[in-house]
Amino acid sequence: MKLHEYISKDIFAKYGVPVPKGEIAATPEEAGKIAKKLGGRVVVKAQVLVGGRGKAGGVKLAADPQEAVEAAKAILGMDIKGLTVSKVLIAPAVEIATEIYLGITNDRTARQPVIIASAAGGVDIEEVAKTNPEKIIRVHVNPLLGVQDYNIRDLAIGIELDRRLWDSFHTITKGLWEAYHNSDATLAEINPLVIDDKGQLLGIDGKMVIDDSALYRHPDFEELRDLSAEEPAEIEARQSDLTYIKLDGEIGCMVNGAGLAMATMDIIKLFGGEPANFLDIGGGANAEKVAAALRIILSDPNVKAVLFNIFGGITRGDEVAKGILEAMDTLKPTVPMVIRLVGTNAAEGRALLAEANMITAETLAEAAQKAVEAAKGSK
Amino acid sequence: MKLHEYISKDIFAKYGVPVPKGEIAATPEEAGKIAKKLGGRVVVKAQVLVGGRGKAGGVKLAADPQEAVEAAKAILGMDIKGLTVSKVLIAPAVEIATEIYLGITNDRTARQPVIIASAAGGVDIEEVAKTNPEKIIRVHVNPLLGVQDYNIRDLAIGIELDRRLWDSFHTITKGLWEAYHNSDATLAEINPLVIDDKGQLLGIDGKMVIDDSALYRHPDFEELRDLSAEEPAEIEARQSDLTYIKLDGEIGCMVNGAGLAMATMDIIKLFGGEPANFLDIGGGANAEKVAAALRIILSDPNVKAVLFNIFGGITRGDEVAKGILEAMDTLKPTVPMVIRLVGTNAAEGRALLAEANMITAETLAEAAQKAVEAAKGSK
Amino acid sequence: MGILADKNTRVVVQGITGREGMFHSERMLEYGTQVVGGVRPGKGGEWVLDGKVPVFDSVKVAVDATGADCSMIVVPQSAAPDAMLEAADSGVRLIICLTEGIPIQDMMRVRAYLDFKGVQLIGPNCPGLLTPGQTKIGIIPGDIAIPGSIGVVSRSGTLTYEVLAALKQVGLGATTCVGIGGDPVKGLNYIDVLQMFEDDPLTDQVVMIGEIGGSDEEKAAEFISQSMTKPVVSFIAGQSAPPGKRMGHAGAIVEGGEGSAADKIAALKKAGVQMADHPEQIPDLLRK
Amino acid sequence: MGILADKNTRVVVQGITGREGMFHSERMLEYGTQVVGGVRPGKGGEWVLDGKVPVFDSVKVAVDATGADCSMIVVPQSAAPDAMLEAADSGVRLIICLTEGIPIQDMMRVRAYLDFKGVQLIGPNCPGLLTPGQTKIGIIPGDIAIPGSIGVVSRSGTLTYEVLAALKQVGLGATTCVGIGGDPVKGLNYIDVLQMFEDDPLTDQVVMIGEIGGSDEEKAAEFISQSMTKPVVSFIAGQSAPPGKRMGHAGAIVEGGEGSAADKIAALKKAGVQMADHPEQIPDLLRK
Repeated sequence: MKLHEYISKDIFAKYGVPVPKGEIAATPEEAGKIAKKLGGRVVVKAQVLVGGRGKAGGVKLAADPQEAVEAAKAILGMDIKGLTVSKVLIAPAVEIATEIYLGITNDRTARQPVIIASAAGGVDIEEVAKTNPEKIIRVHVNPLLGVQDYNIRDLAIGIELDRRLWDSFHTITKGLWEAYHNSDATLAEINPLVIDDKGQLLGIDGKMVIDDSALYRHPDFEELRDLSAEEPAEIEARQSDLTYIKLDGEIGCMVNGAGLAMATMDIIKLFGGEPANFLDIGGGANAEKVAAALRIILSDPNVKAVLFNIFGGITRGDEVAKGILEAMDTLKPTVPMVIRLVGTNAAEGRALLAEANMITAETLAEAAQKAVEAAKGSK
Repeated sequence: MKLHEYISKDIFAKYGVPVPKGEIAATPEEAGKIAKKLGGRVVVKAQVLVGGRGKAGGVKLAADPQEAVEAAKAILGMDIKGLTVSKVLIAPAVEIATEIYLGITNDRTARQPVIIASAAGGVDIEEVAKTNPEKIIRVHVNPLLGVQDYNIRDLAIGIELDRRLWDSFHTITKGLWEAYHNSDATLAEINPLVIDDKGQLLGIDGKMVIDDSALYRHPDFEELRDLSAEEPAEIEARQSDLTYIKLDGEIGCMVNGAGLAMATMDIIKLFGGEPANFLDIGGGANAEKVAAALRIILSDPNVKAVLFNIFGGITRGDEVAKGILEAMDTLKPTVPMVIRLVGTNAAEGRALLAEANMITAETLAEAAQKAVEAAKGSK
Repeated sequence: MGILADKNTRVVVQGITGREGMFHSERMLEYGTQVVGGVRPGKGGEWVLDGKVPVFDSVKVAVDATGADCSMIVVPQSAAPDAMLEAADSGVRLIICLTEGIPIQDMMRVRAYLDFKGVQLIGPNCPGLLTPGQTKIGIIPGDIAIPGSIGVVSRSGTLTYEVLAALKQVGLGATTCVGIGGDPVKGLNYIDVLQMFEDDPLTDQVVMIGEIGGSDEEKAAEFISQSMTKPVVSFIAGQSAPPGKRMGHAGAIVEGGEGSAADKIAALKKAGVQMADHPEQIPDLLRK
Repeated sequence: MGILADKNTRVVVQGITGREGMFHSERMLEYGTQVVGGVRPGKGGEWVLDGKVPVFDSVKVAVDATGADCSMIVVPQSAAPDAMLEAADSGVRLIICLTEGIPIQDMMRVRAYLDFKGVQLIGPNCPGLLTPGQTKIGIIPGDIAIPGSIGVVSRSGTLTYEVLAALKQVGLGATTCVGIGGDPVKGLNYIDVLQMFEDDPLTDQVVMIGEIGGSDEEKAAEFISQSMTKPVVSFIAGQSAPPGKRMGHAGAIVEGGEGSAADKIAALKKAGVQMADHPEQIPDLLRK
């Protein structure tokens, strides 16, 4: 789960990272008031959970409160990569001398957290990683030890940071580590961490991504979730504990298991169709969950046929069949439905479905072919 | 550094261990007021940093405030194993059904913290350890992991604790662990941890010992130090960063290094003398420290002779000689002094001391013999 | 005899009294797996599954009483890290953790500790393993595979069943099927299992099933080209998936590439691996 | 050539710019020890000791630049745990930590990590080691010992010097003298060093110096009786000491006995060790 810039920076500040004291506004008037309170030049920044807002015009400098109102007016409501801006952050403008990158993430290969720093921070950091990899310093942290002072010194040495800033860099990196660790983040990033015109380190932009699997112990984050950044169907799916991603095709898919769901999409494409979605009902799905899944699939008007591919393991064929029958009773779908049911309690499931008007298939290839044909027929 | 019962229990309570809510009194009147406030039967307990106070009469039950005043009167000022009682703890009396032992200490052999529990808690726990070792359950904690839930379950299973108390035991053990870990304790102990007449777990007596080496990061503990429990000379020694233990003999010793100090005491005894003290001036001792050490040794009226045994390594012979000369200038000692100076800068040191009226020796055996003779001569 | 486990493997099930624990333990008993005990703190002394399996309060007690050498974990998400650490300290040599949704920072700590103790882990969030005709530890349906000479390793769940069933359809069987799970930090990885199959005299060919994301398949490709003599057939799921969600700059810097199906397929082909277009094609690509 | 270190051992000194760091590094250089670098964060690039020794900002940088394989630590108490962990990650194989006063809980964590990394530690709170005629790493005065065939291991500081000087007095020399330090949790213990002396072809006899407290000497006695063929002579300091301060019940339960001199002497005698009444008697007890 991604956190907005202003929330991430609030968390960083709580752990001792110096950040410019900004406030959030949802209207141009609020933006003007905040700018007045802050005094001096401010920066007005769109709060959207997507990168590249600067290039999209979502960040503007304002010399006075009136300009801040204008800037907020321009940015609020703006569409950035499909997301509508509903909030802006107003913060004092900072004179930037140097831009540093500082981030912590999980290195799955090393199975350790890794802290990454670069003296060439800023928006082009990924480009730097490709063209000048030696400018990217990585320091791994043993997960049983947590960050140690020498880890932080290794970073400061690596980016050749001015020694007068080592103490401040230590405080910031330690704070960022605590934010990362205590929040169960998969990413905690300050970019840029600037040296301002007074020679002080200051975190200008911040980003955090929280491990979805850890949200059960961070109910406070769940409340902060920005639903505007998600498809309504995806939100509904998450509430039913389903994984759903909307795509552009015409064949709706309901599969148990992410790998099999992707393989099902692949084979639909192989036989000339286009999947309308990725949908994993997970392991041990019951009738209720299956009904919710079908409702979500059918809410997509592009769907011309639905393919069920259920290989029973934890999931039981009879439970899935019951869910399909229930959902069909309520939804009365008009599109053709192709079903392939194998594995645990598949026979019982097939028996239940015998009365329903569904196309059945034995193999995955057969199921995909029939779904593609059915979708063409129902156009 | 040992902490008093009431301080230990305050710390435990901070970490969620249920303890009877008691208060501390320095006079019988205060004790009466507290007993009145608590209501009902109370227990009046001497706060001394030594075991066996119960058997010494330092713990009394009182049925009402008047009895509490009497009990406090009897206990305050009492001498328990050489320590004078200056404070009593007044706490509600608890009906005890079962006594459990629960303690955490450092197992130096395993190089891990170990949690110890026994269903046969109470004052005779050490006896239990000898006669019924199977009743003592030990669970080691990996120092890189910290205590885990299964560690605590292993303890509860081991002492066959009523399952209804597992949750409460978990909270208490976790709290005790945090007290131990966050305070840099070498011992955190609840004995007894009782099951009261309502079937609840309650920590009746508590003890903590803090790692002296870690006090630098716990200035709050340093303020709590009970100087009444220590010899004034030992306090002075600690303030000068010296290790001094008063003994009953007549030959004062000043040695660098604990092992050599003990070996020096041993050889004094071997040649028929008795050491008056253990004193380690540590490594790299300077003149000032040496002067403080000599002042402490000479403050003991039993001292009939002083033996200096300095083997220079970090400690430099010339620095030691300077300190001795300075101290002799101020103190004008009347007892004979035997000095053996070898190792780093020993020649320079010997040159400095040549004018002072001191008996010199080459070997340790020679030094000890001369000190024993000198002490006999000066009686 | 398969790699990792055979009919002599003695299994305790942590979380046996839960709904899934009971369901799958019963399937395992039916299959012939030696489920010698279950663990549920606070329920030690009870017997479950028609009185066939004793329940213990801790893994240590269970191992002492039953001589188990393997633990299967089906406890809830929040209890799983503790359960793995407990198993690691109990004396079992192999842990199979089915639980999904374990936070990655927890898993990094657990894995570091398990490495320290020298205990093997399969999973978490995995279907477990199946040694056809001998033992199944996990949730892979037993009737979809027959004994044979093919080693199967996969980080997908039901997709693996698909492949096993397709093999059985044409009379092909497996030595062992290992579902390593798809979590970013886990126990055994492709390379570990590929090495075991390479060393196993009964395994003639290997099927490796992968999916998009991460770079495990690329690393496996490198390993195959350098260290494997046995033929490998593979399928990568997710060729039709849109570019995945990104994890900010640091993720891209650390992972390097995007973990796309195209990259993985190219790497495996270069390593001499035969690639299937869809799972049911796999039997055709195996040398008969 | 001694155990653990010889004239080819390349040493970096962590904390070289401090008072003690400078003093002892200079003594070590005089003795012939290869002090190839020093570490002091923030002072990298400087040169110390008459321009003979370069200073680096980190151990890793120092090791990369100098090829050091050993680090000696003389940093303040509060910086020492970090310094040991840093050294363990830098690639040196041996760490000698002189710093005293390190909290025991810190040391338990550090030692667990060092074991995990497979790095050897001597100390903390120790005088270090001396391989007479070849190298000294630590604070043992170089001129009090000569090369010979006796291995010396001790957990005391100056008492060790006493013994070395007594040996030299009668013309006896040492292969290596290891001061393991007296802290409750440390790196190498008696048994580790005794095993090295047993395995060392140049060591004929061993002197072990102990003191009251703990049970390390008792464990060493057991090891000697079971695993050592070379003669051992020992002295235990503290026979005249009053019973030590107690650590509450838990300490007594864990440690068992009191660690008295009498217990230790009895255990060592039973193991066939020759016991000296005082340090200067040791030379008489060695086989000439």
